[in-house]
Amino acid sequence: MKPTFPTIFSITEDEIDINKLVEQITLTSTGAAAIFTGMVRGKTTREGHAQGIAYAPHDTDYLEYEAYIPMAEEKMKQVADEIRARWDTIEGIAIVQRIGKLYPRTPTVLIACTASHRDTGVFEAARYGIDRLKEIVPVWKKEFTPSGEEWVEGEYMPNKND
Amino acid sequence: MKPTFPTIFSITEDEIDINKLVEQITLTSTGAAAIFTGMVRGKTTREGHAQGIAYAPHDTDYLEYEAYIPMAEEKMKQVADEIRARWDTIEGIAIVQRIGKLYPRTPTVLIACTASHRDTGVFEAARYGIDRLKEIVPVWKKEFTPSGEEWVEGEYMPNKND
Amino acid sequence: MHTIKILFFATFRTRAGMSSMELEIKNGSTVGELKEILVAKIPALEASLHHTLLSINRDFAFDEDVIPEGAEVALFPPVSGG
Amino acid sequence: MHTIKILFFATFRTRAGMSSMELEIKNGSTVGELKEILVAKIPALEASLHHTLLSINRDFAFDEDVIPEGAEVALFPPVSGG
Repeated sequence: MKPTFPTIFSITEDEIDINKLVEQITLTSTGAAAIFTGMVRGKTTREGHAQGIAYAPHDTDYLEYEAYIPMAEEKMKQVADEIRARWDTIEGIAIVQRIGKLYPRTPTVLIACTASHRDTGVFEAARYGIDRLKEIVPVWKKEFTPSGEEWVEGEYMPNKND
Repeated sequence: MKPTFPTIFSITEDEIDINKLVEQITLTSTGAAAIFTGMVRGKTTREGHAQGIAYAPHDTDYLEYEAYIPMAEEKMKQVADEIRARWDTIEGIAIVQRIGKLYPRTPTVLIACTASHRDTGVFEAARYGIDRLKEIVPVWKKEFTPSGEEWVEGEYMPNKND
Repeated sequence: MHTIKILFFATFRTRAGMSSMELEIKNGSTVGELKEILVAKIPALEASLHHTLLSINRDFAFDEDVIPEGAEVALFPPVSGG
Repeated sequence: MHTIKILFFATFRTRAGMSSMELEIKNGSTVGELKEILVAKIPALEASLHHTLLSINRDFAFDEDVIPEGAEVALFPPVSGG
Protein backbone atom coordinates (compact mmCIF):
# COMPACT_ATOMS: atom_id res chain seq x y z
CA MET A 1 0.00 0.00 0.00
CA LYS A 2 1.32 3.41 -0.96
CA PRO A 3 1.56 5.75 2.03
CA THR A 4 0.03 9.20 1.83
CA PHE A 5 2.69 11.58 0.60
CA PRO A 6 2.67 14.97 2.33
CA THR A 7 2.41 18.14 0.27
CA ILE A 8 2.84 21.43 2.09
CA PHE A 9 2.37 24.80 0.48
CA SER A 10 2.00 28.16 2.07
CA ILE A 11 2.26 31.89 1.64
CA THR A 12 3.40 33.31 4.94
CA GLU A 13 4.76 36.41 6.63
CA ASP A 14 6.67 34.25 9.11
CA GLU A 15 10.27 33.15 9.00
CA ILE A 16 10.89 30.06 6.89
CA ASP A 17 11.86 27.20 9.22
CA ILE A 18 13.76 24.77 6.98
CA ASN A 19 14.30 22.22 9.77
CA LYS A 20 10.60 22.01 10.47
CA LEU A 21 9.51 21.88 6.84
CA VAL A 22 11.96 19.09 6.00
CA GLU A 23 10.82 17.18 9.07
CA GLN A 24 7.21 17.48 7.90
CA ILE A 25 7.96 15.85 4.55
CA THR A 26 10.23 13.10 5.90
CA LEU A 27 8.60 9.66 5.96
CA THR A 28 9.98 6.42 7.38
CA SER A 29 10.97 5.50 3.82
CA THR A 30 12.73 8.81 3.17
CA GLY A 31 16.50 8.87 2.76
CA ALA A 32 17.12 12.07 0.80
CA ALA A 33 15.91 15.66 0.65
CA ALA A 34 16.84 18.27 -1.94
CA ILE A 35 16.02 21.78 -0.82
CA PHE A 36 16.23 25.12 -2.57
CA THR A 37 15.99 28.42 -0.78
CA GLY A 38 16.18 31.88 -2.33
CA MET A 39 17.32 34.93 -0.40
CA VAL A 40 17.10 38.70 -0.84
CA ARG A 41 20.37 39.84 -2.44
CA GLY A 42 21.75 43.03 -0.95
CA LYS A 43 24.28 43.30 -3.76
CA THR A 44 23.58 42.23 -7.33
CA THR A 45 26.70 42.18 -9.47
CA ARG A 46 25.44 40.33 -12.53
CA GLU A 47 23.98 42.39 -15.32
CA GLY A 48 20.48 41.24 -16.09
CA HIS A 49 17.24 42.14 -17.70
CA ALA A 50 13.60 41.99 -16.75
CA GLN A 51 10.90 42.56 -19.33
CA GLY A 52 13.52 43.48 -21.89
CA ILE A 53 14.95 46.25 -19.70
CA ALA A 54 18.58 45.87 -18.72
CA TYR A 55 19.60 46.47 -15.14
CA ALA A 56 23.05 47.24 -13.92
CA PRO A 57 24.79 45.90 -10.82
CA HIS A 58 23.11 47.57 -7.86
CA ASP A 59 22.42 47.50 -4.14
CA THR A 60 19.07 46.59 -2.59
CA ASP A 61 17.86 47.95 0.75
CA TYR A 62 14.89 45.59 0.97
CA LEU A 63 12.11 43.98 -1.02
CA GLU A 64 8.38 44.08 -0.45
CA TYR A 65 6.55 40.97 -1.59
CA GLU A 66 2.86 40.71 -2.27
CA ALA A 67 0.80 37.75 -3.44
CA TYR A 68 -2.62 36.93 -4.80
CA ILE A 69 -2.85 34.44 -1.99
CA PRO A 70 -5.69 32.07 -2.97
CA MET A 71 -4.42 31.76 -6.55
CA ALA A 72 -0.81 31.44 -5.36
CA GLU A 73 -1.83 28.51 -3.17
CA GLU A 74 -3.64 26.83 -6.05
CA LYS A 75 -0.65 27.33 -8.34
CA MET A 76 1.72 25.94 -5.70
CA LYS A 77 -0.46 22.87 -5.54
CA GLN A 78 -0.26 22.68 -9.32
CA VAL A 79 3.56 22.87 -9.20
CA ALA A 80 3.54 20.00 -6.68
CA ASP A 81 1.20 17.98 -8.91
CA GLU A 82 3.46 18.60 -11.91
CA ILE A 83 6.48 17.42 -9.91
CA ARG A 84 4.69 14.21 -8.92
CA ALA A 85 3.59 13.62 -12.50
CA ARG A 86 7.22 13.88 -13.68
CA TRP A 87 8.98 12.05 -10.82
CA ASP A 88 6.85 9.33 -9.26
CA THR A 89 9.71 8.68 -6.81
CA ILE A 90 9.05 11.92 -4.92
CA GLU A 91 7.63 11.37 -1.44
CA GLY A 92 7.09 14.75 0.24
CA ILE A 93 6.98 18.25 -1.25
CA ALA A 94 7.09 21.60 0.56
CA ILE A 95 6.66 24.92 -1.22
CA VAL A 96 6.72 28.14 0.81
CA GLN A 97 6.79 31.77 -0.26
CA ARG A 98 7.38 34.39 2.37
CA ILE A 99 5.81 37.79 1.73
CA GLY A 100 6.05 41.24 3.34
CA LYS A 101 9.09 43.45 3.83
CA LEU A 102 12.26 41.35 3.57
CA TYR A 103 15.85 42.42 4.01
CA PRO A 104 19.06 41.15 2.39
CA ARG A 105 20.17 37.63 3.44
CA THR A 106 16.61 36.65 4.40
CA PRO A 107 15.25 33.43 2.84
CA THR A 108 12.12 34.33 0.86
CA VAL A 109 11.20 31.05 -0.78
CA LEU A 110 11.69 27.33 -0.22
CA ILE A 111 11.14 24.23 -2.32
CA ALA A 112 11.94 20.88 -0.78
CA CYS A 113 11.45 17.41 -2.21
CA THR A 114 12.10 14.11 -0.48
CA ALA A 115 12.61 10.58 -1.83
CA SER A 116 14.00 7.28 -0.65
CA HIS A 117 17.36 7.77 -2.41
CA ARG A 118 19.25 10.72 -3.82
CA ASP A 119 19.50 9.36 -7.39
CA THR A 120 15.75 9.33 -7.99
CA GLY A 121 15.25 12.87 -9.24
CA VAL A 122 15.05 14.85 -5.99
CA PHE A 123 17.55 17.46 -7.19
CA GLU A 124 15.86 17.80 -10.58
CA ALA A 125 12.42 17.96 -8.92
CA ALA A 126 13.47 20.80 -6.59
CA ARG A 127 15.02 22.68 -9.51
CA TYR A 128 11.86 22.19 -11.57
CA GLY A 129 9.78 23.40 -8.62
CA ILE A 130 11.57 26.72 -8.18
CA ASP A 131 11.63 27.33 -11.95
CA ARG A 132 7.86 26.75 -12.17
CA LEU A 133 7.12 28.80 -9.08
CA LYS A 134 8.89 31.73 -10.70
CA GLU A 135 6.75 31.28 -13.82
CA ILE A 136 3.22 30.73 -12.59
CA VAL A 137 2.77 31.50 -8.88
CA PRO A 138 1.28 35.02 -8.59
CA VAL A 139 3.74 36.79 -6.31
CA TRP A 140 5.44 40.10 -7.02
CA LYS A 141 8.18 42.08 -5.41
CA LYS A 142 8.94 45.76 -5.21
CA GLU A 143 12.56 46.62 -4.86
CA PHE A 144 13.77 49.48 -2.64
CA THR A 145 17.25 50.72 -3.54
CA PRO A 146 19.29 53.76 -2.51
CA SER A 147 17.99 55.45 -5.67
CA GLY A 148 14.30 54.70 -5.34
CA GLU A 149 11.68 51.98 -5.55
CA GLU A 150 10.49 49.86 -8.44
CA TRP A 151 8.21 46.90 -9.07
CA VAL A 152 10.12 43.94 -10.41
CA GLU A 153 8.26 42.31 -13.27
CA GLY A 154 8.85 38.80 -14.51
CA GLU A 155 9.12 37.73 -18.12
CA TYR A 156 7.11 34.56 -18.41
CA MET A 157 3.77 34.75 -20.22
CA PRO A 158 1.60 31.80 -19.17
CA ASN A 159 -0.19 29.69 -21.74
CA LYS A 160 -3.25 27.46 -21.59
CA ASN A 161 -1.26 24.63 -20.04
CA ASP A 162 -0.17 26.76 -17.09
CA MET B 1 37.61 42.75 -4.32
CA LYS B 2 36.41 39.21 -3.84
CA PRO B 3 34.83 38.70 -0.42
CA THR B 4 35.94 35.77 1.70
CA PHE B 5 33.71 32.83 0.95
CA PRO B 6 32.76 30.79 4.02
CA THR B 7 33.43 27.06 4.10
CA ILE B 8 32.02 25.11 7.03
CA PHE B 9 32.70 21.46 7.64
CA SER B 10 32.10 19.40 10.71
CA ILE B 11 31.62 15.96 12.16
CA THR B 12 29.21 16.28 15.03
CA GLU B 13 27.02 14.34 17.42
CA ASP B 14 24.56 17.25 17.56
CA GLU B 15 21.37 17.75 15.62
CA ILE B 16 21.90 19.28 12.18
CA ASP B 17 20.44 22.81 12.21
CA ILE B 18 19.77 23.56 8.55
CA ASN B 19 18.51 27.10 9.25
CA LYS B 20 21.69 28.03 11.03
CA LEU B 21 24.04 26.41 8.52
CA VAL B 22 22.38 28.12 5.58
CA GLU B 23 22.48 31.43 7.44
CA GLN B 24 26.23 30.96 8.00
CA ILE B 25 26.94 30.60 4.27
CA THR B 26 24.63 33.41 3.12
CA LEU B 27 26.47 36.56 2.03
CA THR B 28 25.01 39.91 1.00
CA SER B 29 25.51 38.80 -2.60
CA THR B 30 23.77 35.44 -2.09
CA GLY B 31 20.43 34.81 -3.77
CA ALA B 32 20.25 31.01 -3.91
CA ALA B 33 21.05 27.97 -1.78
CA ALA B 34 20.86 24.32 -2.84
CA ILE B 35 20.85 21.97 0.11
CA PHE B 36 20.96 18.21 0.35
CA THR B 37 20.18 16.30 3.51
CA GLY B 38 20.20 12.54 3.95
CA MET B 39 18.13 10.77 6.59
CA VAL B 40 18.11 7.35 8.21
CA ARG B 41 15.56 5.23 6.35
CA GLY B 42 13.38 3.10 8.61
CA LYS B 43 12.06 1.18 5.62
CA THR B 44 14.13 0.37 2.55
CA THR B 45 12.03 -0.99 -0.30
CA ARG B 46 14.53 -0.80 -3.15
CA GLU B 47 16.72 -3.81 -3.77
CA GLY B 48 20.34 -2.87 -3.70
CA HIS B 49 23.85 -4.08 -3.31
CA ALA B 50 26.88 -3.08 -1.33
CA GLN B 51 30.26 -4.57 -2.05
CA GLY B 52 28.70 -6.96 -4.53
CA ILE B 53 26.30 -8.38 -1.94
CA ALA B 54 22.60 -7.93 -2.72
CA TYR B 55 20.30 -6.72 0.02
CA ALA B 56 16.56 -7.16 0.09
CA PRO B 57 13.93 -4.67 1.22
CA HIS B 58 14.21 -4.42 4.99
CA ASP B 59 13.49 -2.40 8.12
CA THR B 60 16.10 -0.49 10.09
CA ASP B 61 15.86 0.16 13.83
CA TYR B 62 18.76 2.58 13.91
CA LEU B 63 22.24 3.26 12.57
CA GLU B 64 25.45 3.85 14.42
CA TYR B 65 27.90 6.12 12.63
CA GLU B 66 31.61 6.39 13.31
CA ALA B 67 34.23 8.56 11.65
CA TYR B 68 37.98 8.91 11.42
CA ILE B 69 37.42 12.48 12.46
CA PRO B 70 40.64 14.32 11.53
CA MET B 71 40.81 12.66 8.11
CA ALA B 72 37.07 13.15 7.56
CA GLU B 73 37.52 16.87 8.17
CA GLU B 74 40.42 17.03 5.72
CA LYS B 75 38.45 15.16 3.09
CA MET B 76 35.43 17.42 3.61
CA LYS B 77 37.70 20.38 2.98
CA GLN B 78 38.93 18.61 -0.16
CA VAL B 79 35.34 18.11 -1.35
CA ALA B 80 34.72 21.84 -0.82
CA ASP B 81 37.91 22.69 -2.73
CA GLU B 82 36.85 20.42 -5.59
CA ILE B 83 33.45 22.12 -5.71
CA ARG B 84 35.07 25.56 -5.89
CA ALA B 85 37.46 24.38 -8.60
CA ARG B 86 34.50 23.18 -10.72
CA TRP B 87 32.01 26.02 -10.04
CA ASP B 88 33.69 29.35 -9.41
CA THR B 89 30.24 30.85 -8.86
CA ILE B 90 29.81 29.09 -5.52
CA GLU B 91 29.91 31.45 -2.54
CA GLY B 92 29.44 29.45 0.67
CA ILE B 93 29.74 25.71 1.31
CA ALA B 94 28.63 23.75 4.37
CA ILE B 95 29.33 20.03 4.80
CA VAL B 96 28.20 18.30 7.98
CA GLN B 97 28.16 14.64 8.96
CA ARG B 98 26.36 13.67 12.10
CA ILE B 99 27.69 10.58 13.90
CA GLY B 100 26.53 8.42 16.81
CA LYS B 101 23.30 6.47 17.20
CA LEU B 102 20.69 7.80 14.79
CA TYR B 103 17.09 6.75 14.34
CA PRO B 104 14.86 6.68 11.25
CA ARG B 105 13.80 10.10 9.90
CA THR B 106 16.85 11.79 11.46
CA PRO B 107 19.01 13.90 9.12
CA THR B 108 22.54 12.47 9.17
CA VAL B 109 24.32 14.55 6.57
CA LEU B 110 24.05 17.96 4.97
CA ILE B 111 25.66 19.62 1.97
CA ALA B 112 24.69 23.19 1.18
CA CYS B 113 26.04 25.50 -1.51
CA THR B 114 25.14 29.14 -2.04
CA ALA B 115 25.53 31.43 -5.06
CA SER B 116 24.15 34.71 -6.31
CA HIS B 117 21.65 33.05 -8.66
CA ARG B 118 20.10 29.61 -8.98
CA ASP B 119 21.30 28.96 -12.53
CA THR B 120 25.00 29.08 -11.66
CA GLY B 121 25.55 25.46 -10.68
CA VAL B 122 24.35 25.41 -7.05
CA PHE B 123 22.21 22.31 -7.61
CA GLU B 124 24.98 20.50 -9.47
CA ALA B 125 27.53 21.53 -6.84
CA ALA B 126 25.41 20.17 -3.97
CA ARG B 127 24.86 16.94 -5.87
CA TYR B 128 28.58 16.63 -6.55
CA GLY B 129 29.31 17.30 -2.89
CA ILE B 130 27.14 14.49 -1.53
CA ASP B 131 28.41 12.07 -4.19
CA ARG B 132 32.03 12.83 -3.29
CA LEU B 133 31.38 12.71 0.45
CA LYS B 134 30.02 9.20 -0.01
CA GLU B 135 33.19 8.24 -1.90
CA ILE B 136 36.06 9.70 0.08
CA VAL B 137 35.04 10.95 3.53
CA PRO B 138 35.96 8.24 6.08
CA VAL B 139 32.66 7.62 7.85
CA TRP B 140 31.01 4.23 8.35
CA LYS B 141 27.67 3.08 9.61
CA LYS B 142 26.53 -0.05 11.35
CA GLU B 143 22.94 -0.99 10.72
CA PHE B 144 20.74 -2.45 13.45
CA THR B 145 17.72 -4.33 12.11
CA PRO B 146 15.13 -6.65 13.70
CA SER B 147 17.33 -9.54 12.53
CA GLY B 148 20.72 -8.34 13.77
CA GLU B 149 23.47 -5.84 13.20
CA GLU B 150 25.86 -5.37 10.31
CA TRP B 151 28.49 -2.92 9.16
CA VAL B 152 27.52 -1.22 5.92
CA GLU B 153 30.45 -1.06 3.53
CA GLY B 154 30.73 1.24 0.57
CA GLU B 155 31.92 0.30 -2.89
CA TYR B 156 34.22 3.09 -3.97
CA MET B 157 37.95 2.37 -4.07
CA PRO B 158 39.88 5.65 -3.93
CA ASN B 159 42.70 6.34 -6.37
CA LYS B 160 45.72 8.64 -6.24
CA ASN B 161 43.58 11.65 -7.17
CA ASP B 162 41.29 11.20 -4.19
CA MET C 1 -25.78 41.30 -17.36
CA HIS C 2 -23.91 39.95 -14.37
CA THR C 3 -21.48 41.31 -11.80
CA ILE C 4 -17.86 40.25 -11.59
CA LYS C 5 -15.16 41.16 -9.11
CA ILE C 6 -11.87 42.49 -10.44
CA LEU C 7 -8.65 42.44 -8.43
CA PHE C 8 -5.51 44.42 -9.28
CA PHE C 9 -2.04 43.45 -8.12
CA ALA C 10 1.45 45.02 -8.16
CA THR C 11 1.83 47.63 -10.93
CA PHE C 12 -1.80 47.19 -11.91
CA ARG C 13 -2.94 48.13 -8.44
CA THR C 14 -0.78 51.25 -8.60
CA ARG C 15 -1.99 52.17 -12.09
CA ALA C 16 -5.65 51.50 -11.37
CA GLY C 17 -5.35 53.36 -8.08
CA MET C 18 -7.39 50.62 -6.39
CA SER C 19 -7.00 47.00 -5.39
CA SER C 20 -10.45 45.81 -6.48
CA MET C 21 -13.70 46.85 -8.12
CA GLU C 22 -17.04 45.31 -9.02
CA LEU C 23 -18.20 45.58 -12.60
CA GLU C 24 -21.35 44.67 -14.52
CA ILE C 25 -20.68 42.98 -17.82
CA LYS C 26 -22.84 41.42 -20.53
CA ASN C 27 -23.39 37.68 -20.41
CA GLY C 28 -20.95 35.97 -22.74
CA SER C 29 -18.33 38.73 -22.55
CA THR C 30 -14.79 37.55 -23.23
CA VAL C 31 -11.52 38.49 -21.58
CA GLY C 32 -10.58 40.51 -24.66
CA GLU C 33 -13.82 42.50 -24.39
CA LEU C 34 -13.30 43.04 -20.67
CA LYS C 35 -9.85 44.49 -21.35
CA GLU C 36 -11.36 47.02 -23.75
CA ILE C 37 -13.97 48.02 -21.17
CA LEU C 38 -11.28 48.40 -18.49
CA VAL C 39 -9.01 50.54 -20.67
CA ALA C 40 -11.96 52.80 -21.48
CA LYS C 41 -12.66 53.20 -17.77
CA ILE C 42 -9.03 53.37 -16.59
CA PRO C 43 -6.79 54.73 -19.37
CA ALA C 44 -3.69 54.29 -17.17
CA LEU C 45 -3.96 50.53 -17.73
CA GLU C 46 -3.50 50.76 -21.49
CA ALA C 47 0.29 51.05 -21.55
CA SER C 48 0.82 47.75 -19.82
CA LEU C 49 -2.08 45.84 -21.29
CA HIS C 50 0.03 43.98 -23.85
CA HIS C 51 1.95 42.53 -20.92
CA THR C 52 -0.98 41.70 -18.68
CA LEU C 53 -1.64 38.40 -17.00
CA LEU C 54 -5.27 37.79 -16.28
CA SER C 55 -6.92 35.10 -14.22
CA ILE C 56 -10.50 33.93 -13.91
CA ASN C 57 -11.34 32.18 -10.69
CA ARG C 58 -7.65 31.76 -9.91
CA ASP C 59 -6.61 30.19 -13.20
CA PHE C 60 -4.86 31.92 -16.09
CA ALA C 61 -7.29 33.13 -18.78
CA PHE C 62 -6.86 34.38 -22.34
CA ASP C 63 -8.53 36.88 -24.66
CA GLU C 64 -11.02 34.45 -26.21
CA ASP C 65 -12.15 32.95 -22.86
CA VAL C 66 -15.72 33.76 -21.85
CA ILE C 67 -16.07 35.15 -18.34
CA PRO C 68 -18.45 33.06 -16.25
CA GLU C 69 -21.13 34.60 -14.09
CA GLY C 70 -19.91 36.11 -10.83
CA ALA C 71 -16.27 35.41 -11.72
CA GLU C 72 -13.29 36.62 -9.70
CA VAL C 73 -11.00 38.20 -12.28
CA ALA C 74 -7.49 39.43 -11.50
CA LEU C 75 -5.07 41.56 -13.53
CA PHE C 76 -1.38 41.57 -12.84
CA PRO C 77 2.07 41.72 -14.45
CA PRO C 78 4.25 38.66 -15.11
CA VAL C 79 5.05 37.19 -11.73
CA SER C 80 8.32 37.97 -9.94
CA GLY C 81 8.20 35.88 -6.78
CA GLY C 82 10.77 33.53 -5.39
CA MET D 1 63.59 1.31 12.27
CA HIS D 2 60.89 3.76 13.25
CA THR D 3 57.56 3.63 15.06
CA ILE D 4 54.26 4.25 13.38
CA LYS D 5 50.75 4.44 14.78
CA ILE D 6 48.07 2.27 13.22
CA LEU D 7 44.34 2.99 13.57
CA PHE D 8 41.56 0.53 12.76
CA PHE D 9 38.00 1.58 11.90
CA ALA D 10 34.63 -0.14 11.40
CA THR D 11 35.01 -3.80 10.40
CA PHE D 12 38.78 -3.56 10.74
CA ARG D 13 38.47 -2.49 14.35
CA THR D 14 36.19 -5.47 15.00
CA ARG D 15 38.52 -7.88 13.17
CA ALA D 16 41.70 -6.57 14.75
CA GLY D 17 40.04 -6.52 18.15
CA MET D 18 41.60 -3.13 18.84
CA SER D 19 41.24 0.44 17.66
CA SER D 20 44.93 1.28 17.46
CA MET D 21 48.44 -0.08 17.89
CA GLU D 22 52.01 1.12 17.63
CA LEU D 23 54.39 -0.78 15.40
CA GLU D 24 58.12 -0.64 14.61
CA ILE D 25 58.88 -0.90 10.91
CA LYS D 26 62.03 -0.70 8.80
CA ASN D 27 62.88 2.61 7.22
CA GLY D 28 61.64 2.65 3.63
CA SER D 29 58.87 0.12 4.21
CA THR D 30 55.97 0.39 1.79
CA VAL D 31 52.25 0.07 2.36
CA GLY D 32 52.32 -3.32 0.63
CA GLU D 33 55.02 -4.54 3.01
CA LEU D 34 53.10 -3.20 6.01
CA LYS D 35 50.00 -5.14 4.95
CA GLU D 36 52.05 -8.37 4.91
CA ILE D 37 53.40 -7.64 8.38
CA LEU D 38 49.88 -6.92 9.68
CA VAL D 39 48.36 -10.09 8.23
CA ALA D 40 51.16 -12.11 9.81
CA LYS D 41 50.39 -10.48 13.16
CA ILE D 42 46.59 -10.44 12.84
CA PRO D 43 45.38 -13.24 10.53
CA ALA D 44 41.75 -12.08 10.89
CA LEU D 45 42.62 -9.12 8.66
CA GLU D 46 43.52 -11.27 5.68
CA ALA D 47 40.00 -11.95 4.36
CA SER D 48 39.21 -8.28 3.86
CA LEU D 49 42.65 -7.11 2.82
CA HIS D 50 41.83 -7.04 -0.90
CA HIS D 51 39.12 -4.50 -0.05
CA THR D 52 41.08 -2.34 2.37
CA LEU D 53 41.41 1.39 2.26
CA LEU D 54 44.57 2.67 3.85
CA SER D 55 45.61 6.18 4.70
CA ILE D 56 48.95 7.70 5.68
CA ASN D 57 48.72 10.93 7.63
CA ARG D 58 45.04 11.28 6.68
CA ASP D 59 45.46 10.88 2.93
CA PHE D 60 44.74 7.75 0.89
CA ALA D 61 47.84 5.63 0.29
CA PHE D 62 48.63 2.72 -2.03
CA ASP D 63 50.77 -0.42 -1.98
CA GLU D 64 53.89 1.16 -3.49
CA ASP D 65 53.86 4.23 -1.22
CA VAL D 66 56.72 4.44 1.29
CA ILE D 67 55.61 5.04 4.87
CA PRO D 68 57.27 8.14 6.32
CA GLU D 69 58.77 8.20 9.77
CA GLY D 70 56.27 8.42 12.61
CA ALA D 71 53.32 8.19 10.26
CA GLU D 72 49.70 7.84 11.35
CA VAL D 73 48.38 4.94 9.30
CA ALA D 74 44.71 3.91 9.22
CA LEU D 75 43.00 0.80 7.83
CA PHE D 76 39.31 0.75 7.03
CA PRO D 77 36.70 -0.54 4.57
CA PRO D 78 35.25 1.52 1.72
CA VAL D 79 33.40 4.41 3.33
CA SER D 80 29.64 4.30 3.92
CA GLY D 81 28.81 7.70 5.38
CA GLY D 82 26.16 10.16 4.36
